[in-house]
Amino acid sequence: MSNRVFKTSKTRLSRTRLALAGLALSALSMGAAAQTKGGTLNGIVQPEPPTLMLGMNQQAPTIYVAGKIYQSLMTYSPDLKPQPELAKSWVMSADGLTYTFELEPNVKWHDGKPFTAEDVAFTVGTFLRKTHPRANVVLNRYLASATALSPTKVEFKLKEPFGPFLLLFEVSTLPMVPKHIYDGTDYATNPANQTPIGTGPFKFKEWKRGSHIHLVKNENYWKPGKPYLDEIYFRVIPDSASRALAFEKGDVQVLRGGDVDNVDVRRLRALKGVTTTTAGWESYSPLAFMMMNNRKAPFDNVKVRQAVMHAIDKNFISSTIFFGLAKPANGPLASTTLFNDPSLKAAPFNIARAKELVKESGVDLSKSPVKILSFPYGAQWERLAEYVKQGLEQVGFTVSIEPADAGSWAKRVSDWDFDLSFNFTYQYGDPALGVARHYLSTNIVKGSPFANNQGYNNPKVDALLVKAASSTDPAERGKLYTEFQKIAVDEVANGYLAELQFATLYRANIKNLVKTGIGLNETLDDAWIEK
Amino acid sequence: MRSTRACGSGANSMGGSDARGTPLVRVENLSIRLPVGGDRPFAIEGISFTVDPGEIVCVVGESGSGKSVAANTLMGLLPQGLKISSGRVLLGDEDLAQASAARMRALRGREVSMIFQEPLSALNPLYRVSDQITELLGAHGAYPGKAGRQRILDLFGYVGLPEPERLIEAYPFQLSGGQRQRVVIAMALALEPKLILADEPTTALDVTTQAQVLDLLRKVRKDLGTAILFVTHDFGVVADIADRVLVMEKGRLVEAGAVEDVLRRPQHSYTQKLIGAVPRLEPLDLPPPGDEIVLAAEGVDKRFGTPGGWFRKARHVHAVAEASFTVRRGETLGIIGESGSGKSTLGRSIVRLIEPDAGRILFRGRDLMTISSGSFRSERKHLQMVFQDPLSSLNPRKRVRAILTDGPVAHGESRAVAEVRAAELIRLVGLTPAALERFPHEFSGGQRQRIGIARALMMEPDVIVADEPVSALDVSVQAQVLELFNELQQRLRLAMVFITHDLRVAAQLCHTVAVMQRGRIVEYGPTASVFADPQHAYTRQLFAAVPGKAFDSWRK
Amino acid sequence: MSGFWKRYRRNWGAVAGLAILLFVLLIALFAPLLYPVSPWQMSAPPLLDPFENSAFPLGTDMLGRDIAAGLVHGARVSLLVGTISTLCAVIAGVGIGSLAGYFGGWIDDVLMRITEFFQTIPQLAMAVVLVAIFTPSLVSIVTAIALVSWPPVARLVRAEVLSLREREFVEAARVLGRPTHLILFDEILPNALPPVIVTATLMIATAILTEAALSFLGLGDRNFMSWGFMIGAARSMLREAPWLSVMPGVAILLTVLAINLAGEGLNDALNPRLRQRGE
Amino acid sequence: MPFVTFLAGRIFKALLVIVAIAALNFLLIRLAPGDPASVMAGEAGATDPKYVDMLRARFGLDQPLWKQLALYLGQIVQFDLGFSYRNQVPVIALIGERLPATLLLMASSFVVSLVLGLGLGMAAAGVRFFGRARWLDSAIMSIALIFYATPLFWLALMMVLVFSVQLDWLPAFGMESVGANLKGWARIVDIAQHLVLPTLALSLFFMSVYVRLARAAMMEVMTQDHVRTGFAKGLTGGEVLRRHVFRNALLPIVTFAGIQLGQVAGGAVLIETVFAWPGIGRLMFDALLQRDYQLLLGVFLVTSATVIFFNLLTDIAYRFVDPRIRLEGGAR
Repeated sequence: MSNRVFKTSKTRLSRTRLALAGLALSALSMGAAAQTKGGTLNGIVQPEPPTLMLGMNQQAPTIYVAGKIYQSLMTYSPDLKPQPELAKSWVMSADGLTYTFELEPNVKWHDGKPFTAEDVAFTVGTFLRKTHPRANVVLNRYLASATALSPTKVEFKLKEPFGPFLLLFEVSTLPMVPKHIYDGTDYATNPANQTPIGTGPFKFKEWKRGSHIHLVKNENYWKPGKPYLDEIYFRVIPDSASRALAFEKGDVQVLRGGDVDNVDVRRLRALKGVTTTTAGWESYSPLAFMMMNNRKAPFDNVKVRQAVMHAIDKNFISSTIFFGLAKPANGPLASTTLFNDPSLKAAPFNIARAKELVKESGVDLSKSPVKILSFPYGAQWERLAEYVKQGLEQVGFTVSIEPADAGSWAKRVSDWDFDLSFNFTYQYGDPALGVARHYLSTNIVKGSPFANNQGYNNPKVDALLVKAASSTDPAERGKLYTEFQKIAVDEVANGYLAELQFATLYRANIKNLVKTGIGLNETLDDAWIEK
Repeated sequence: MRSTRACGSGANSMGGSDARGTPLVRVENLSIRLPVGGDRPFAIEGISFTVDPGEIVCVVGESGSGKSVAANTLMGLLPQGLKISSGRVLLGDEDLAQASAARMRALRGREVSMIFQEPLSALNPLYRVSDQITELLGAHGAYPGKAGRQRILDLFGYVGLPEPERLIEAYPFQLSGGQRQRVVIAMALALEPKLILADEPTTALDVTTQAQVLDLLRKVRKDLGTAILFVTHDFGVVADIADRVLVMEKGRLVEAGAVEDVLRRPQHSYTQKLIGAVPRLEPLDLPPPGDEIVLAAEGVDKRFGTPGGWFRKARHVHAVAEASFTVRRGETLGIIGESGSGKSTLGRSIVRLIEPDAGRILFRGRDLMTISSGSFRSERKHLQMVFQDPLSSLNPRKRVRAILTDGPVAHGESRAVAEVRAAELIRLVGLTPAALERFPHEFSGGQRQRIGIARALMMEPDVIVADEPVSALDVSVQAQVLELFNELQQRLRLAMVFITHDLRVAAQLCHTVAVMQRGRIVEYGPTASVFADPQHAYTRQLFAAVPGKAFDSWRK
Repeated sequence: MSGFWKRYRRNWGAVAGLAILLFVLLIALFAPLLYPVSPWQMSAPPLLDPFENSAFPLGTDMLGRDIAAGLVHGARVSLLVGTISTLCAVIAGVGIGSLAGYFGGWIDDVLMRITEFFQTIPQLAMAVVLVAIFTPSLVSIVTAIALVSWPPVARLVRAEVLSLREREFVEAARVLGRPTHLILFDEILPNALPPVIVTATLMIATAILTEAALSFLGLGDRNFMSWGFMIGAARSMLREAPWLSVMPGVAILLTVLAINLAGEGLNDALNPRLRQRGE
Repeated sequence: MPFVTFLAGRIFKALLVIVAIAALNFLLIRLAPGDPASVMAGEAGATDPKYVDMLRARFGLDQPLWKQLALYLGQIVQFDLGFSYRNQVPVIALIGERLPATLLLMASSFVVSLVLGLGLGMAAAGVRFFGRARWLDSAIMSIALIFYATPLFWLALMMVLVFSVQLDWLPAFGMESVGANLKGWARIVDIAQHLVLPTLALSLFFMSVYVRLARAAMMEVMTQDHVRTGFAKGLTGGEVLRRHVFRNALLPIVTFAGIQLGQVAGGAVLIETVFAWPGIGRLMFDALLQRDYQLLLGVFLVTSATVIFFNLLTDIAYRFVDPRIRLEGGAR
């Protein structure tokens, strides 16, 4: 069977290649390097995003597609060092309160208007403060002003020092939006939201809802000779197995992490001519954890929470449930991010110890049945719920699973109406950006599923996190975060399960696809398809 | 083989008189086997007969006698599962039993055609009547093009359909029963076949329409010389139309002969029984009723209609118009009329199965229309009904015991007491107490009707309304049930309202009769005087249409 | 009754259907004895092939759960959801249909408008919405299936009652002065039941399919192993381990087929006249 | 009843039903936990509850329920289906984009199931009618029964497995080859290829219903007198079958055809999921999961309107097939 499949995909591919060759001939040769110009890249967007206006919506699929249209001032290397993008260079003042950016000249919006420091000042100082549900928290807290000093120079003043400020200029956090289109309008209903206008290498062409999104090359892109690709299609395929099949048959050439179930990744990566990488997620470093509602019995007892961590086998979760595309987590910070303490040890899988802890806690488990609120984002999360149920039952918990769709899950987690549920969140390169939100007692607020929903409250942790955020000294920050990690693991502030490794699968003839710490969310102006 | 007059040796063959030359049809020793599991091995067993050109031969018998099968054989249209097992069916010199399917198709409609019992179901409801005849013409390649339409117009004119130009465009459901049967006859005549098979062609029709159709068939025979094999259960019709009669019983031909011979001097005991059971048209001398008026209707009026909606107009039919009558203890009132005359509506209004719109119904002096529903229930107990269809009037899922006792129990009697009376009554109506344990489908039609009567009697009624209680029964059973009615009435001094379309039945049972036409009682009086000297034109028309008056004169 | 069985026996398909159905029923009844351990228990290495290990004759799924145990316990859910939802739908349908049919007039009008209303929304779509709204659980699934499947029963019963109401034995009961509720429940309804029973049988089959479809869309009760859930869960493994979805699929197919065959047999046996005409 | 009055009456009633459906669905959907604001916040990883409140206010979800309902019904009456919260596009545009795909799938599966179903059903009844080759009848009925009992989504999966994966005959999903930029005839062929599997998967169930229905109806008609009349006229068996049996058996088939057309719109959820068909069923399911109320209501409204429309069409078809209804306006 696999033989047969292989042959199939090969013939399909060669057909595509023929077509590409034709396109390449007609394109002007730039002479430089070995990069081939032209060609179509087919990817998948899953689920279909609500909009492509990146300043208004930052869901994963939106970022993926709109990351080709919009740009921010910087991008980040795999070790999370800022790299120039729309900003050529930047300077931080000694007190850590003023940042000045020198912008690329000659950048034009897709509608032909020039991109200037006014746009940056408007975007960061006005627009995103209103529309960005994650960045607005940071901006409103730390940003005093954003000013255009000249058409290519912009200055940010902070109210107090903020360590990870330079990590903010990633395209999904601070995407630049055109002032001349949005200034003074109702952002939500601006008609341009349907036809996004950015500075990126690809322009919006067409969106057939339920079918595909079509982007085409921006001929006036500010990086000369780029992009190499002519066009990109993002296809909408609601069923996971069908998405795997699409890749297998060569209809799409790139699979992003999460596009197909991990079981299919295992199969597809073994196909000939397929390249796999788990790189390109360093900025996000998604970490899966279990939220136990600290307000309610039995999880108000720290020993019960510790027992839970002994009752489940993180290795089994990583190897079987996530099919090897995960790594057991040792704490709240992913090992691919800054400040992770590698010496930290997670609780070992030990049912006997779990039972002991339950006994020590003095909690009568039969009086506190546990409901697992399932996490509605794919098969492996369902398996995870089933697995955790089994594990807890062996320790003596009474467990049932409550199914939920995305709406109910978000609602109930936001309203703290759960016993135990799962979640995974991006870390955004720095604990102050992606991690602290889950542990600060000031963030015990209803209304968002990505706050401190489990209700963890420790003043010492609060102090550590606040101090670390305001510091601009990496060494000091590292010490503070190490202490935080120890407490969070000891007290099971959350049940850390796994660092998810999202695998990018692509056909081997596609080059320069994953280059930075934001991977496929990158503009792809460097990517090209080999003849 | 039964010994009958005019039997050939060996087989019971009965031929027409040889004087008229070669017979058109010769059926010789025909047997048709029934599928395994039937109530007898043969549908038809060893019958032989002939039909001469231009002759009308009636096949008479009760239901299940095989008379229809005999007719269908001549068309080669036996129901699936039936096959000719022996014998010959000769049309001229050709044995239809051996004919190919194509040959049979060529004969059907051209040489032999057929008239069915139910003219509505015999016509395809989705096609215009003209299309259905055109189809027949087309199948035989006759009267192509415009000639076809002219032919149909001629035929419609011939069979007496009014306004042929208009009717030709009609769908079957737009025609009256009589018109439909004329259309069917017109279709049968379209290619002037030598033989027409008529399977109970008038049974579904009213008596006046029946008389017209019989006239038409006689005219066809006279004008066209067509032979007609006429299947019927009605000796009156036989007497009116037949040249010769074949009597069938359980698949066998028991008697045959010229109509007058057979009807005057039936030889076979079965024929004698059948003929004896036909009620006479002259009123019987009944014991006189009492004086007390038990039931009176005054000005009963009922309209049916579909109420108007937002987008359609209301429609009304005046079903009963100001009907009035009285019934005394021990008296039977016959309500006579054709279908649609409102007689059933009147009967149901009396027991308030239908709510009349106006008028009074006085039962033992109290107006049923104005008393409360509570006291009506206790009055209703004494006002009972016997229904037409003996099968549908008994709940198939209940044992007879429950059927009889449910009524009294509903009025507060104990089940045990009611059961004692049920055992008595079941004997009274001529069944054994064992019947109480059985279900309705285990009984014959006549027995079921006896159970229906017993059910009414369980309530110890003063009045019984009987709605066509014998019309669904074979003639011999009908006679027994009528006998039972007479006997019960005399014994229990019941007042009875007896609804019937059959003047002969009315003559046997009724002290007085009310004749209804289009919802109105047009004539009302003692049976003897109405029968002797009908006053109203419609009544006279009814009497004129009663078939078999010759038969009555032969029986005197 | 013996006549019923004799007629039923004539249809060999119906007999085969009944046999399969009884088999499934027995398995469902004795599931806790056959597989006392929960079907969710991960008791073996994941993805054992069928017939590879005699302790797990049908193999194991992606978490090492016994497929055979899943099938056996799934039979319980399928039959349970099928019968209970049908029962609810039949009770509702019979109630509404008989009231509408017997009383007619504005009662009939109102009830039939409601029925039409329910029929206007596509069935599966409505079931999906209802289950999603009340959060998936056996109760909400049964309720949703019952809610979308009663209208045909109501229409059938109404039609039967309408025709039976005009039958003379019902008129006879009225003339005898039997009270209305007895006329409806003692005289009319028993006679309307045979077609309802046949319809109900077929509805069980449809309900099983609907439950499976809901589970497939991720709207099943996650605390009970059901066949639809097994197919839904195995969907992502379609290429790696097709037997994971083939086996519960075949189980559904066979059960639904069996119920249909039995239903047809029941129809023939309950309506002997129809059968004869049909022949 | 004259046709125009009939039509006017029916359309008026239909409009009432649609408004009633809108109101009921509106209230029903509000029983679901969660709302579009919380779903969108959840998907966006929003940390700020104020943001959710802002969304809620923007969608008007902070108003009392009755006010929202009144507003919504007001919209509906003006044929305005509202604005999709999540997609930030008018609902009518979203539906308009997706409806053609569903209609295409619906039409093709309707035709296929009807043609196959009637053909096989007639064949089955026909061999009984002529009393030969009964095995054919049994074979057809068995096939029909098996497809009747097969879960739709499972059949679809198996068909993908066999025809796309193993044999590679047909595309497994989607409505057309994206990016191929096909024009004219080539595009039609391309879409047709994509249409085959979903159409088959959807048709086979309905086909089996038609087979059973057509056969039963024809067997019923065969016992009627006018069929005997047909033979008595000297027509051949085939002519009788065609003109008298089949035409009279059409009524129940027309009834079911109306039901099928109505139900396909909803039943397509499963097929559209498996085959990634960009239709309205999937749109509905996504809208449901995302609590995109206006969109969900809009889809419901459109599917209900479709059902009602096809009911109306059925009634007109009745009038066409059966003169008794056409000329008397009698009830069915």
